[in-house]
Amino acid sequence: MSHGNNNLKEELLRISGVNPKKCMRCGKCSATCPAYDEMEYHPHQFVVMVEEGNIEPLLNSDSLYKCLTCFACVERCPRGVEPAKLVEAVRLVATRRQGANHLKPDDVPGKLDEDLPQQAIVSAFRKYTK
Amino acid sequence: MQRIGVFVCWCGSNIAGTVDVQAVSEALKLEPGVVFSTNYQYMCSQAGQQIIKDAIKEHKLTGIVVCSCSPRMHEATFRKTAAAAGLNPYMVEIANIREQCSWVHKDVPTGTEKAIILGKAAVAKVNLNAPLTPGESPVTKRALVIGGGIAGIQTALDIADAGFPVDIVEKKPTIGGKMAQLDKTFPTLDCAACILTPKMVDVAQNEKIRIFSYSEVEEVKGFVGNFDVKIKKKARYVNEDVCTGCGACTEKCPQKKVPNEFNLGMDNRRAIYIPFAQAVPKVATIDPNYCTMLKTGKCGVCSKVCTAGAIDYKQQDQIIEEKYGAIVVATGFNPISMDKFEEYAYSQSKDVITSLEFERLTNAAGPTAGKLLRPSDLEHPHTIVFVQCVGSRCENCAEKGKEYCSKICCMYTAKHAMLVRDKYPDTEVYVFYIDVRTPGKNFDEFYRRAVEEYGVHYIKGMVGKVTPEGNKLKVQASDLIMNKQVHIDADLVVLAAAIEPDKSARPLATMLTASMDTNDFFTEAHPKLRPVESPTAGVFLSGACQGPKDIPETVSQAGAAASKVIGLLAKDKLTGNPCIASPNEQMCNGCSSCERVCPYGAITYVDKEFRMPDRTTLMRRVAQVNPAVCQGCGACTVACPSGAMDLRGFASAQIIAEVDAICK
Amino acid sequence: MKVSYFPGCTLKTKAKDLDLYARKSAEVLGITLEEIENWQCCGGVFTTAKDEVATKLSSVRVLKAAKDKDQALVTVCSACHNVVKQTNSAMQNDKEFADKVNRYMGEDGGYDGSTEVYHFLELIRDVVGFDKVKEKVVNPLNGEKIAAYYGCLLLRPGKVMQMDDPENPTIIEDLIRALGGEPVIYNQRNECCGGYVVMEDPALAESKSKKITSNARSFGAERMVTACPLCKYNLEKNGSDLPVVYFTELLAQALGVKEECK
Amino acid sequence: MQVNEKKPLIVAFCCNWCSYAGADLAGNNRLAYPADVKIIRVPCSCRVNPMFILRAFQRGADGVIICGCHPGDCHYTSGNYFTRRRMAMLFSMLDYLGIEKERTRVEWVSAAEGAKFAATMNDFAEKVAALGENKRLEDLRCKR
Repeated sequence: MSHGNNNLKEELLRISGVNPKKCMRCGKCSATCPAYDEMEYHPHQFVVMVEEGNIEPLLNSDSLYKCLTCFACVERCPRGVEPAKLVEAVRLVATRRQGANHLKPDDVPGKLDEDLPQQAIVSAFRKYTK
Repeated sequence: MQRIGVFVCWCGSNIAGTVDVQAVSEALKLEPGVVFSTNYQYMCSQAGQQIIKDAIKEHKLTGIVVCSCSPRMHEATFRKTAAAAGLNPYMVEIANIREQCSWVHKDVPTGTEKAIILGKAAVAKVNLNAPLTPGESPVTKRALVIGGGIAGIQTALDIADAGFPVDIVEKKPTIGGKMAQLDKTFPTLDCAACILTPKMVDVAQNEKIRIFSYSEVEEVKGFVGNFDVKIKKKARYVNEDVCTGCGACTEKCPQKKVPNEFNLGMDNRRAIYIPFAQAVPKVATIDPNYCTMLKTGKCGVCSKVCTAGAIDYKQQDQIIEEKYGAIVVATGFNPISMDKFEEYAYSQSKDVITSLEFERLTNAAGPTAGKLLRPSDLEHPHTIVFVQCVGSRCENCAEKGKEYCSKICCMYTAKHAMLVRDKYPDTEVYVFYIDVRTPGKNFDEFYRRAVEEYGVHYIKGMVGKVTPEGNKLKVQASDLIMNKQVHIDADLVVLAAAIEPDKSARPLATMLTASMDTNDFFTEAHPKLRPVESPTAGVFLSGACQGPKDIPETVSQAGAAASKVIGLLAKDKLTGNPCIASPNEQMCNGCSSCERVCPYGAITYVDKEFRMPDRTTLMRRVAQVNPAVCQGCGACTVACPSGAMDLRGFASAQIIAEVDAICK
Repeated sequence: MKVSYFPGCTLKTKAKDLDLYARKSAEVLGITLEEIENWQCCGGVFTTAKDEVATKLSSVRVLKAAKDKDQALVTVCSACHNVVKQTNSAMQNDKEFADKVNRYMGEDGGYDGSTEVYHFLELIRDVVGFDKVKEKVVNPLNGEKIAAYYGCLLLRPGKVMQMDDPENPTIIEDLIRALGGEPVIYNQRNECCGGYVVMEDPALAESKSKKITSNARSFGAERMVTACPLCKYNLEKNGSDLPVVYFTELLAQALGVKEECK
Repeated sequence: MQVNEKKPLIVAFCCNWCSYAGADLAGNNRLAYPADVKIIRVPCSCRVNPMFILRAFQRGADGVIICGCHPGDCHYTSGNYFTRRRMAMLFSMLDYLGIEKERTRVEWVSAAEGAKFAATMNDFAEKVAALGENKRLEDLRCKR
């Protein structure tokens, strides 16, 4: 059953290089995810929903910005599905839309403290901005 | 000139769906030598075979081509058909137009075109076939069983029961295998020892059975009916015939800190030991890695306490040579190492254990005398988490885990969970599963009882991380039904480790030239129709060495393997394979090239007298092939510089005719 | 031995210690770190998107600079190491990506992924050897209980990083042992501290960091070491009651060159 | 690139114990590969005389592939080792004669590797097709 947006799905699979069909629905990605409780959609749901083409809810979800990119799900997935890459692809598709930058330069000064390494700012821009 | 008949099979729609069988039989009718060509729905059926028999008689056929499924499937069938009609069975060739044509190609024109070409190649080959008569070889009426677990035990008992002598080679000091380590068995909850140990005693007492324990197969030569095997009996430094198994030595040995492998290292044994009370043979063994006497020459306590005088520090490995007619592989399995699954903290906490370790923890003869206590502090655990599929069903099999389902874990985990709840109702038991697989008699009922009657919490989802903290194991897992991440503070975590073939299986397979799959399970001669035979004649498979199996399946396969062995040993003579090498003595110049490449030593040289054109005679050295030893690989035919050596049934001229037919 | 060295931007500002201690210790261990000229920021994150090329170019230039000198490339910061190593692996294994990159590289010439990338820890383990480090120790750590914090970037994805067993690493523990300390093995040492979301979601970062420090403390750690400025900041900011230092500081301390760095 | 419409002609020699069974398994699993591949069954890959391969090229074959058991797994213990050495020699000679390296191949396919068999044949057929027709050794006298 594939009822969703197939163009978008193809794009996500191309960007991420992930094959969601390999997933056997064991949930280990979500079991291992340190940001699980913050997420509306969990890593295993990203895999299933992308496979079904049910992608809009993901694009509009805050879950995209809760993923820590820690790769625990990639490391521990028994089927080599690499959910984090899929999350990243969805996030990119979202931020690449015009005016959809998640982090605005004007927001940055308010978030700084004296000790914050600039690495945090650089990576936040890389992750949340296009 | 041959008179060839061509028989094209439809195989229902299997072939006829993609190949125009009528066109094939018509096209092949035009080939040289073909005098008759037809097609029929099922050539292998009685009616189909009758068509072949009738045609052989009616058209005085000297050779036939059957265009059908793989020769691996029905070559033997059609050879018998030919023989029944008075035609030499080796005048039959099969064109494989099913597995290698209709099943792999999609459209009819392509399939038909290829089927015709394959048929032409077969016709070209038959044109050059010659009748062959197989030689005969005697059968040594003794069987070898490699592995002394429940599979090997059952096979040996069944063979011995039919009156044939059997030897069991077991690398451990005792037979019994994994089953001896189990506590209860699913789904009946029989005590494993209560049903296994009587069988072990039967083996020990059976006059037809010899046990070579603490021994390994070193070398296998020969072929079906005539295997020559070298068995290495490792030095156990105890005279088996004298030792009474009293155990005095094992109590007095001062070296107490040897990890006890029978209890998976959860307690210690002495350097001289009897693995468990019901061991067969019940004799002591000295572990040379720990024995002070063997390492430093100082101690000798066991020798002093042994009233039978059985200790022999000078004992050497011994090689036993024996002939066998049949070999049964029953090398079994092991749980995989948990090294690559450190997210479960196996090496970081004593309270994370494998299921086999759990068996020992609940076994009355185990390290805790059957009381369920956690290994770290010997406290009673109140919360236990079972994790299924650890290392099973993994994608990248080489690095981490196995691709297959280990089959037995769902059921033994249900058993463990149920037994815990039964004995210790104050304990909460969680089982994390991906799927619960219960396809066996009374299996699903058993699993449901665990849930419904015993209140085991089954949660669909995997455990992602186990973190030891304080005296708790923090388990982080997902509950896919609730769409929640769950956190459980557990006292004990039990990992259902995947199982894999024993490591000794791979070198053994090489010795036996028996094939293995990519997971090192032995492959069977046919996955459905010959499940207990290996593709190598005379080698049979029993138990988990062929694939994951539970005890009832293992026992039934063991019996089946035994019946195949009995069928073989009941024969006085075996008909050999007539497709063997044969030299043209006129062309042979005795150069020994063929002898050097023959893996079987089947080629020898004789001096033979030849008549020359000028009526003189000349003595020449020429090759001779021993038909009972040659297996027909053909290595010699290519090595022969003068082209004197040829292979019957696969002659150079025949293969070239096939090449020509294909390349037209 | 001379190697190319990529410090990365944070090591020039907030994490000067990490850099200085590394350079001094390297000298003692017989390694010269030659800083790459005109290096640029690695980008902070390796995006796994196959169509992101431009963001990875600065790393490719660094790799190429090392290659031009025929030297191995060494990094100290976990984040830089992760980005550079993943980029290098993509250059080796993803031909389509490599072709695109090399078209961008223009007159700089192409790069084939052949530079060897070491984290400073790997250099110590594989080139120097922990035995040799042990010989050079003048101020042993006297059995101090030290918890190594790996975080995610050093180890994952394990297939690419290939530094150590991603679930049960030993490299920092082995270093601690060589320096005379007693490593504390705790299970959260390879879990994420939430560093990347420290601006986005400080609360999440805090809860992750607390989990790690509390786990380390429960195993009796007296100090924590890390290789990542972001992890250090995050653990400290979120109230770790254990001091957090860079592994290079530990190294410099044991090798007796810590004071020279001040 | 390929303009030649003629289908390539590929002869595959498969040992009876591993690769032929692997091909059967590919069939059982319905794993498609081009019909250009025609299999000749031999008891062991070591039965393949270099002469057979030359003959195939003479007769207009565009590619020849020899499949046997994996090294160490030969049903006859050591046959595939002979194959490996013999074919290395033959292929380098063929290369010298101008038969491109891609037209010849030795591949180990076990009885369990139906998927590998199909994948190998697809890959080999594709590479051979890309090279176009093989005229180098073709003996026109053999043409009908």
